[in-house]
Order: sequence, then structure tokens, then C-alpha cells
Amino acid sequence: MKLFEYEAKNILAKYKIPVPNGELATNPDQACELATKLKPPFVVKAQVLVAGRGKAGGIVFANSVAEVEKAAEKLLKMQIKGIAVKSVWIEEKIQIKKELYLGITTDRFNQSYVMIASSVGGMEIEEIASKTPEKIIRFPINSQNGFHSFHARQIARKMGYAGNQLSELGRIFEGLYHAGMDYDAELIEMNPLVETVDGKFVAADARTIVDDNALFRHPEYKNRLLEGESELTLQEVEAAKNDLAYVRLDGDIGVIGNGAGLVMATLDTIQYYGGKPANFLDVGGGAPAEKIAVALKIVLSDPNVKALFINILGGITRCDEVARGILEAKSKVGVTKPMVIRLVGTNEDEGKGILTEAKIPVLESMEDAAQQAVAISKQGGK
Amino acid sequence: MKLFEYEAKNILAKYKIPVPNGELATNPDQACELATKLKPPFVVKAQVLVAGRGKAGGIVFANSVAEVEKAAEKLLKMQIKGIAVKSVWIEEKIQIKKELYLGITTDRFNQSYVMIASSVGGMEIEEIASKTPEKIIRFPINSQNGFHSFHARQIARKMGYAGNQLSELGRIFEGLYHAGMDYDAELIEMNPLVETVDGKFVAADARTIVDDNALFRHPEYKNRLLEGESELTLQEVEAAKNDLAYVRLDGDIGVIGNGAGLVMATLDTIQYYGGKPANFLDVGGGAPAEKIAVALKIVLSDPNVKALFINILGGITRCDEVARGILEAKSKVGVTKPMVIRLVGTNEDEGKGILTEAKIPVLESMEDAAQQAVAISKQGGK
Amino acid sequence: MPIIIDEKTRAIVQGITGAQGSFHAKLMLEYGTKIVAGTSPGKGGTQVYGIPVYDTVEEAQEKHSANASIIFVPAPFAADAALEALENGIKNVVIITEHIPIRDAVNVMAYVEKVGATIIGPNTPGIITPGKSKLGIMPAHIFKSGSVGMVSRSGTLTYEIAASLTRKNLGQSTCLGLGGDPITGLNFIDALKMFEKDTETKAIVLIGEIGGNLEELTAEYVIREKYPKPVVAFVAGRSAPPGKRMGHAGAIIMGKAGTAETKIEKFRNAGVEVAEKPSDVAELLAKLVI
Amino acid sequence: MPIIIDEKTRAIVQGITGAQGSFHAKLMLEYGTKIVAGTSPGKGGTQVYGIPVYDTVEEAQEKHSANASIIFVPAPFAADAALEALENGIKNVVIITEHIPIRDAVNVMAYVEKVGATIIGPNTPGIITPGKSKLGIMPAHIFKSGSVGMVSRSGTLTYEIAASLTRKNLGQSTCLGLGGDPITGLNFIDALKMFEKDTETKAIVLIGEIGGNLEELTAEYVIREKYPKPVVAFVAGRSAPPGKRMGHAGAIIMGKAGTAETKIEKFRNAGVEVAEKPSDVAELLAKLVI
Repeated sequence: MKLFEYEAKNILAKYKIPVPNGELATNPDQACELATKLKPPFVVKAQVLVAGRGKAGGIVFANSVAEVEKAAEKLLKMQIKGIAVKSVWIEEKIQIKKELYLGITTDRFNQSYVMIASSVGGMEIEEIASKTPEKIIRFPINSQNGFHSFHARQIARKMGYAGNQLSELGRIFEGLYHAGMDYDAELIEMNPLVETVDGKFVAADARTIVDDNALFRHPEYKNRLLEGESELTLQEVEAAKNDLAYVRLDGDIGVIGNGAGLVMATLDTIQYYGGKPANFLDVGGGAPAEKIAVALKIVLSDPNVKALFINILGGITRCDEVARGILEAKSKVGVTKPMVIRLVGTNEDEGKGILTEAKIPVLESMEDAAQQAVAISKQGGK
Repeated sequence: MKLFEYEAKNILAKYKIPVPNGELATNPDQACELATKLKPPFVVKAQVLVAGRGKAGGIVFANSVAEVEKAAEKLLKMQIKGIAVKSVWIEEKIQIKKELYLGITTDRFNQSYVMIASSVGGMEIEEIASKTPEKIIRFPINSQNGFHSFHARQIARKMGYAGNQLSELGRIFEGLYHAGMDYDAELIEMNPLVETVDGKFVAADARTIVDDNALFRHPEYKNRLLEGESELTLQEVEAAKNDLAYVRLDGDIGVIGNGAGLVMATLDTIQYYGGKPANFLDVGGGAPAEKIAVALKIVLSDPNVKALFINILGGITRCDEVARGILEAKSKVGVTKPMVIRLVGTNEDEGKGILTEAKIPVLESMEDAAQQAVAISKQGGK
Repeated sequence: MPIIIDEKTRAIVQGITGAQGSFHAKLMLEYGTKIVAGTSPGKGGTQVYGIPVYDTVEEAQEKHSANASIIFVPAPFAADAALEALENGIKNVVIITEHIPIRDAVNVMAYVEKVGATIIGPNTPGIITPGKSKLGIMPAHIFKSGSVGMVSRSGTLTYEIAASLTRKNLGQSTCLGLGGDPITGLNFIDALKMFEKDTETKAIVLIGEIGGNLEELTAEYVIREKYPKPVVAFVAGRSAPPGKRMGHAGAIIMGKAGTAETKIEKFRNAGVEVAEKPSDVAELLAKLVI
Repeated sequence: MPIIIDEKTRAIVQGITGAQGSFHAKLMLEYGTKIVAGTSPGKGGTQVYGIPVYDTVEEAQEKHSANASIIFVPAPFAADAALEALENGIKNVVIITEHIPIRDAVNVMAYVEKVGATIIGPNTPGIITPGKSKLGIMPAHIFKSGSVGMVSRSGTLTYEIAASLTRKNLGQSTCLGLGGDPITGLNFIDALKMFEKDTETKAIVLIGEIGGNLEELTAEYVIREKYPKPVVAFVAGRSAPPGKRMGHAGAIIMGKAGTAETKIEKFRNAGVEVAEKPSDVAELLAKLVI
């Protein structure tokens, strides 16, 4: 779950990492009023969870409170990549000397968290990595030993700092580590972490992605996610509420499957045969009938969908539960689009039996089913 | 730093460990009012930090709110081992089936924390250890690996529990571990941890000693300590404020030294020669002159003191600073009692020089000095 | 000898009293796996399909000395279960549970590194040595004993491809799901090393997906070590748009790193055959092992 | 060869720019200790009595390859400094700092156990091999080279007794303060093992105090291992009332355990001579080593 910039910065501040003084406003009047608490010049930043906010005009500089009001007015009417701006963050502008990068993410290969630092910042870390790979410092963290302030100082030294600046960076890095661990961040970064003209350090922008699987430890965010206060579409919120992994795409074949790999391979196979998937929907392992029914409901609520391709290979998922879910959806939601169903694996015979009895045909080969779904979509869903 | 029972119980409750419902009152009216929130029968407990509260009459049972008022009135007028009772904790009485013991302390030999559990509780752990040593379970905690709920369940199993009770004890033990670590407890115990007649578990009494050296991480308690809201005498509070280790004893020779071992050996030597020390006062390592002066002031404020024995063996402590501290105390506080000074070690010559110039004699042997101090005290401080 | 598990493996099922745990304990027993005990805190003293259940792994070990464990414990408690198995001397642990927090998984792996053990998963279908033993949730009838080693990041996609191999009479030595999470125990390279030593395995199928750089590192390993056995790969997620999380934490692409394209290119450069669609794996393999 | 440090020891001083660190760095240098570098985060690039100062131990090690460290860093940061030394390959670490939280000390010791190193302290006067090297804050002039090994839980009491030994011409091989905290690195038994191997050491003085059960365990060790060298002990705190903390966390008695009486009794049962007052140690020792 992505956090808003202001949330990410509030977390940093809690760990004594310097962030610019700032205030959150949801309307221009409030923006105007709150700006008076701050020192000009200002930056007014749209609080949206999509990348590329700056290029889309979501960040506006303002020299006076009046300009803040104007900026807020403009931003709060904006949509950035289809997402309405509901709030703006007004903060004091920093006098930048240099932009650095600091983040913590996971390192699959070393099975650990890794701190990534660079004396070049302000652009996406992937861009830094490809433009100036020699400036990237990767510091694996041994979770048994922990990350201590001396580790932080060692990194600061490799970034070229010494003396008081090294000590100060050490404190900031250590703070970021504790913030990341305490908030179960799968990514926490300061980009840029700014060295100011007077040699201090300030986190000018901050990003945090909380591990979805750890949200049970962070009810404050879990609740916000479920209340729809996030970047998600209606279908995505509905999916999240039901523990379904749903991603909307731009095609016309609705896809439901179990297991991310299988669903991705299903999308790939549809594309291979010239079709276009409308979505990714993984019901996960061991989905009961009700969950299958909800999945169907979500996919069918997308008006672009012309055909439905259900691809289930049961392991922990039982085919009979899937079959019952399909019947439940048929009776409750009403399935008006043509369905192609492929169902094999655990309790396969029971599942097929249930569907066959209900006069719903079941296929065995994924490729055959994909080709059939593509054919139906090309005929406009008939 | 010892915490009050109600503080210790509040910590346990924060970690979801069941404690009896209770309220804190500082006068009988309040006790009466708060008791109405609870279900009778009640227990009213004096909140003092001395051991043996129960035997001294500091715990009173009450069947009605009126009886609570009476009990509070009585307790709040009491002194227990010389300490005035300032507050009482009123709680619902538990129906006890069995009393258990659970605590975490440090294990010097294994250099770790150790959880100590026993299916016998309600008396001091030392008493349990000597009466039923076979019932004591010692479970060393590896701080790198942590203490996990399965460890807790393993201990619960060794205590003879199974099924749901084992799971519930597991949760309680794990909670105690986290409470102990988060609060830097050098001792945290539930004694007794009660198994109730309906098979539940409740911490009927709780004790927590926070590591004094970690109080910088727990300003809420540090502040209370310095404000005198504790079991300490006036001298002890003054000592704590100045980072001096002071313990009042019942003799008449005031002792100041550097290093716990040396000061203890000084007390032992005084006793060996037939004298009685009035206190233990360790100025610690590297004490500056001001601290020495404060130490003198504290020891002299005890009216029982007839002679002063300053025993300094300088390592990190410098003899010249000690000498300057003695002169500072002489000029500011006025030293009316006879002093025996023994001063050797780091910067010994400078220190002796300063005192000799001020016409204060300095001895070299601890045994000689001790004998001299004992002799003076026996002559009534002349 | 196949890898990790065989007919001599003695396993416990942690979380045996849950719906999934009991269901799959029964299927594993039926398959012939030696399930010697189960654990479920609070349910000690009961039985599941004749398997004795204990409150703690410690007690199960005192009585049954297992050498493997399979975990069905719910996500918030699964890391604890894995540590319990490891601390009680079990050296092969399969974690079926999905949705384990990353931080918990990292802690388990750091402990594993210290004590030296093998973790499969989390979020894995498990491991099967067809005809001998199964520690997992895979539908057993799609597998067949033979000489193809399989290792995969994706559960159901493994079944898909295993079934197509079996249909073409290409049996398997051992099939192993690494798990779909960002932090897992065994990785492709570990599995390749084990398959290299296993005389029964003649060729390896490697099933990757978008996200991370394990496939890229594996391709480098194949080149560096001149890996001696033929490898056929499939990579899921060619059609996935970047920056979107696809179903589990493993399948997310950030910018250019971890796309299907880079992975496929790296594999091909390493001499690894890459299938276009799942059903092509069996065909490519048939040519290699003849 | 004496124990732990000798004339070849190359040491760094962590926290060298503080008042205590710089003062004692100078004294150690004057004593002949090879102090090759100092560290103090934020003070890198400066010098203290000609000793180069670095921000990190990593940098100091790159340039000076020390094999010992002595720590004067303030208590809240001292555990970090110890871990920094250990992680950068230093195997002998003396922690002078007092008032380190117990939890921090426990974490350091758990790491030490994993990597295998020697910690002296915290809250110790350090270690001195008279005439060769000193890593500590003890006044050097009271020591004298010889054949008595000393190990103590108390700093100033060590000086007291060492001085009385020196006055009686009983020189010391190595004198070692374990530190007065509840959690310390080396203990009496570790020191006895080292002194046993040291051919220069003919007898051992052991200075204990109330609190804990290290003295009791040591007495048991002496019996169990039939410890071959004579040991003389002194135990401080005979006059201490129970339940009162005496000066530092180490010196507290809880009930019956850890009193001077029980410790003295255990020692005497183990054939260890126990002195009545500090000055008696030298007399008992003189009889033993003649």
C-alpha cells in the first residue's frame, strides 16, 4: 500500500529526520490559512499516489500566501493520470545544494533488506542506476545483527561525507531504517534527500510502500485502504476488501484464475493468440465459492469485458468450490457475458460434475480455452 | 528504578496481559467513587515500593464500597517501613485456583535475559527456588534470535499446561517478554500469575524494575524519579539527581569513595575494625570537583554522621579534582565533622599538594584511615 | 536419489488442524508421504486422520524425530512456526502459507543462514518427488516419476507445465516451487546445484516470472559455471504493464528491471531455451532429452 | 606470554576526542601501548596527541589494521561502538564506559558469541600487562611486572589490592577488570582458563563482590576442573544489607543468593583462600608463591 507524501513525511519526522515544515489542505481557503504558519517561498504539491506527478503539473511553486491559494485552487481541480487531487501539501521551499538518494527495499537474492544510497538523487532510482551505476551504494542489512548507527556512518562516508555531515547523515539513515522496520515498509525512500546550501540535510520528497501482508499490524492504514482513501479504482477497492488481486488492463477479455503465475501466463497466452485481456484477477489459493462469485461480479462490472475466461488449476483451490462459486454468481449477479471455463486439479471431477449438471461446458487445455475466448471477443462477445 | 504496582500492571495491560480491573486513588472519597466502577469484592492495596507490603498490613480486602472507603482511609494514613502511603490501588478480587510465577531477569553467566517460570507462585522467587527447586524453569533468551510465541508455549508445556491454557499462557509470556524489552526492565515479574477457578490467567501482582541506565529512553520515569515521586529518601533523591550512588545505613561514619567495590570494601573494613558506616556513597568514575562537593553535602546532611571517611583511589577519577571538591565543600557548605582522607592514584601528587596547602592531612593506607575513622567515631566525633 | 525429499522423509504438519492443513495432510498420507505427527497449539492430544497432534514441535520431536516439516499456519503466525521447526532440529521446512509479512520472512531467512537449513517457500505449492514423497498441496495425479527436474516461482503454472510434461510422458525427478513472495528460502541457483548432483535428473525446467532479478542472476550462474545439464525456461508476465503488482508481491516490475523481456534475453544468452507459451515447454524438452 | 594483550597489541581508541578518551589515550601512549588510531564520528581528520582520528572504525582499520580496541564512548552510544569494532574485525575489545543499558550489553554479547571475540567490560578499568601494554584507565605506577594474575569485578578495589601486592614485591602477569555491570564479556572462569595456559602466571588473585552468582560458579569450576594454580580471593560487601543496590548494577543482593557469606563459603570449600580485608590478599599470596 502506497502512502501519500505527507504521510511518509510525517513518519520520517517521527524518527527525527528533518523534513520541510508543511501543512495539509483540502481546500484553497484552508491552504491560504495554513500557509500563513509557514515561511515563504512555498511549494504546493498535489497529494496523489501516481508516479510522474511533477511532470503532470502537480507541483507548483508560490512566493506568497496569495499564490499558494491560487496554486491550491488549480491543483484541487486537477486530475493526475485519472486520479482526482483531494488534498495538497504546502511546504517551505528548500535551498538545494545537492540532491541525494536514500532508500530501503528488499533484496530477493540475499533474502534481506538492503539500503540503497547514492550521492546522485532526484530521479527514479532505476534511472540513477543506469546513468551513474558507480554512484550506487548497496548495503545489505543482516536482520539478526540489525542496522546500527555505525553502519549508517560507513555509508555516509562512502557517499563522500565526513565530519559533522557524516554524523548527521548517520542519524538520518538510522532513523530511516527504524521507520522502515516499524512500519513494515517494503519500500521507504527519501528522493531527493537534499543537502541544503548551509550544509544541512532535509528529506524533500518521501515515498513509503507498506507491505500489504503486514497491514494487520498497521490498522490505521488498513482502514484507510478499505475506505477507498487511496489510489485504487472501485473494482480494486472491492477486490482488496475481498483479498483478491485485481489489476485493470485495457482489453476486452475478463480473466479470472488462481495463482499469479498462472493468471499472468493466461494473459500472455491470450495476447499470444491475438486477444487483449481486460484485467488480471487472481483469486489466490483455496478460494471458497463466495470469493469466486465476488471475483466474477468484479470482472463483470467492467463494461469493456466481452468475454470471460476462467482458468483454474486446483492445488489448494478446490474445483468444486470454484464450480459452486460460478453457479452462485450466475444465480445472484446474473452472468450475461459468454464464459470459457477451464477447470482441472484438486476435486476436478466434483467441479466438472457440478458445472456439467448446470449445463456449463468445461475445457481441459489452457491454450484451447484461450483461443476460444479470443475468438468470442473478436466476434464482439457472442 | 522500581515501578509502583499500578504502573507495572498498566504496562502489562498494554501488552494484552490480563490484569484485574482496577483504579488508583489518592484519597478516601476518590477511592469510594472509583470503587463504584468495579465489581465487588475488592482488594485495596497500598502503593509503596518497599517489599513485604502484605505482612505490614498494606493489603486490605473489602466487600463493599463503604469498606473500600474505610480501607483507603486507613492505608493512606499508614507508613510502611518508614514510607508514607500516598496512593491506593483498588481492584476486583480474583477467584484463585492456583498461583504461578513468571519473571524475566538477567543471567550474568549466560550474558542474556532469562525467563524464569514456576508452577508454584505467590512467594519470593528465592523462596520458591529453595523450597521447590524442581519446579523452577529457567529459559535463557538469545537476543539475536528473540523470544517467540513457540518458546512461550514450550515453557507453558513444561509448567504442565496443554490445550487452550497452553496457548493463552504462551500469549501472556510473549507479552511479558516484549514489555520487558520495550521498558528496559532489569526485572519484570508477575507473582502470582493466577490461574482462576474458571481456568483463565490473571496477573494478580506485578513488579517491574526499570534499568536505571536506560532511563534516558524512558523520560516518563526519569522525570518521576527526579521529582521525588518514588521510594527514595531526600538524600537519595539528591544523589540520584547528581548521578551519585548513595545508600543510607544505620551507623555513624559517613563514607565517600570511588567505585562500588572499593566503597563496599571500605564499609567492610570499618566494620572489621568495629565501626559502623552511616552510608554507602560512590562518586563513580571521573567525578569532577563539583560532584565531590555535592557528595560531601549529602553525607553531612545526615545528623547521625560523627566522622567522615573519604577513600579515593584514582583511576579515571583524578585526585586533584577530588581535592578541589573537598575545598569547595569546605568553603561553601562548611565541614564541621572531622574528616579522614585517603587519596592515592591518578594525579595523586597534585591532589595531595592542594590539600596539604589547605592544611588537611592525607593518609595513604585504607586500613590506617579506617582505624582512624573508627577511633574518631568512638570518641563521639572529636 | 531425487532432491530434498524421498521415501525416507519423515515429516510433521504444522497447523494440521486447520482446513487446509488437515485436507492436505490426508492427501499427502494417501500419496505415501510419511506424516509422523502434526502440531497445532491448543489442540495437543487430538488426532487428524490418525496422525497424533501436539501443542509444540518440541513434543512432536521428542516422540517422532521428524526430519522435515510442512507449514499451513496462518500468515501472522507462520514465521513463528518456521522458527519453531528450525530450532527443534528440523532441517527441511516447506512453508505453504501465503501473505507472510516481508519482515517476518527476512527474520526467518537470517536465522536459517545461521543454523544451516533448507526453507522452501513461503507461498509455495511445496515439493514433490513423484512416486516417493510429497510435501505440498499440488494435485498429485498430474505428476509422474521420471528424469526432469522442475523448479518454479509460480504454483499453478507449475501444475500447468508439469501436467503437459506428464501428458507427453516426460516424468519428473523432483518438482519444487520456490514460492511467489519477495523473500523466499531456496532460489533457482540452489535448486540447479542440487539437480546437478542428482543422477536421476537429466534436464531441468525453470519457471520464472516478472519482478526481481533472480532469473537474471540464474542466467549468469549458468554461463559462469558452464552448467552441465540442459535447462528449458518459461517466464510469465510478457503482457504485464510495468509498475502494477500482479497478484502477489513477487510479480511486480519496477521500470526496466525485472521485465519478462530482459529475463528471456538473459536466458537465451546463457543457452537456456525459453518457451513462448506453457505448452511449448514439453516440446522443447522432448527435443533435448529425446 | 601474558594474557590478551602484550607489547605487540595494536589498539584503537574509540571516543578518543572526549575528555576521558584523550586523557587516557595519552597515558596509554606514555605507558608504551601501541595506540595506532582513534575514532570519533564527526571528528575524522583531526589528531589527538599525534594519533590520527577517523569518523569510522572501518576507515581506521583500512589504514592501521588494529587488533584491539578500547572504548570511551558515552553510554547511549557505547554498544554501537563495540559492534562497530567487532564487525570491523577487532577481536579484543575493552569497554571502559559505565552506565550502558543492560539490553544494549546483552545485544553486544549475543553478537560476540556469534563471531567469537573477547569483550572486557563494560564498566571496567580495563586490562594491563605490566611493563608491556595497558588498555585501560588504571594508574600504571601501582603495577609491576611479575607472576600474579589478577581478575576482578571491581575497578578501584583492584588498584587497592594491586598496589599492596606491588608494595610487597609481588609483581603481576596481567591484571584484568571484568567490569561491574550485570552483563559483562569475560567472566572469572574465562580468565582462569587463560591464566592456566599462561606460563608466566604462578598464582591468581580473584576479586569478587556481592550480587549474582559468578563467584559461586567459579568455585564450582575450580573444584570440577581441579584448577592447578593457587587462587586467593577477596569478596567485597560483607557489611552490605540485602536488597540495596550498592553503587552499580552489579552489586545488589536479592535475598540469600549472592551474599558475601555464600560466596566466601563456596570459595573456601573449593580450596580458594579468602582474605578478610584487602591488605590480607598480599599476605596470603606471599605464603602461597613464597
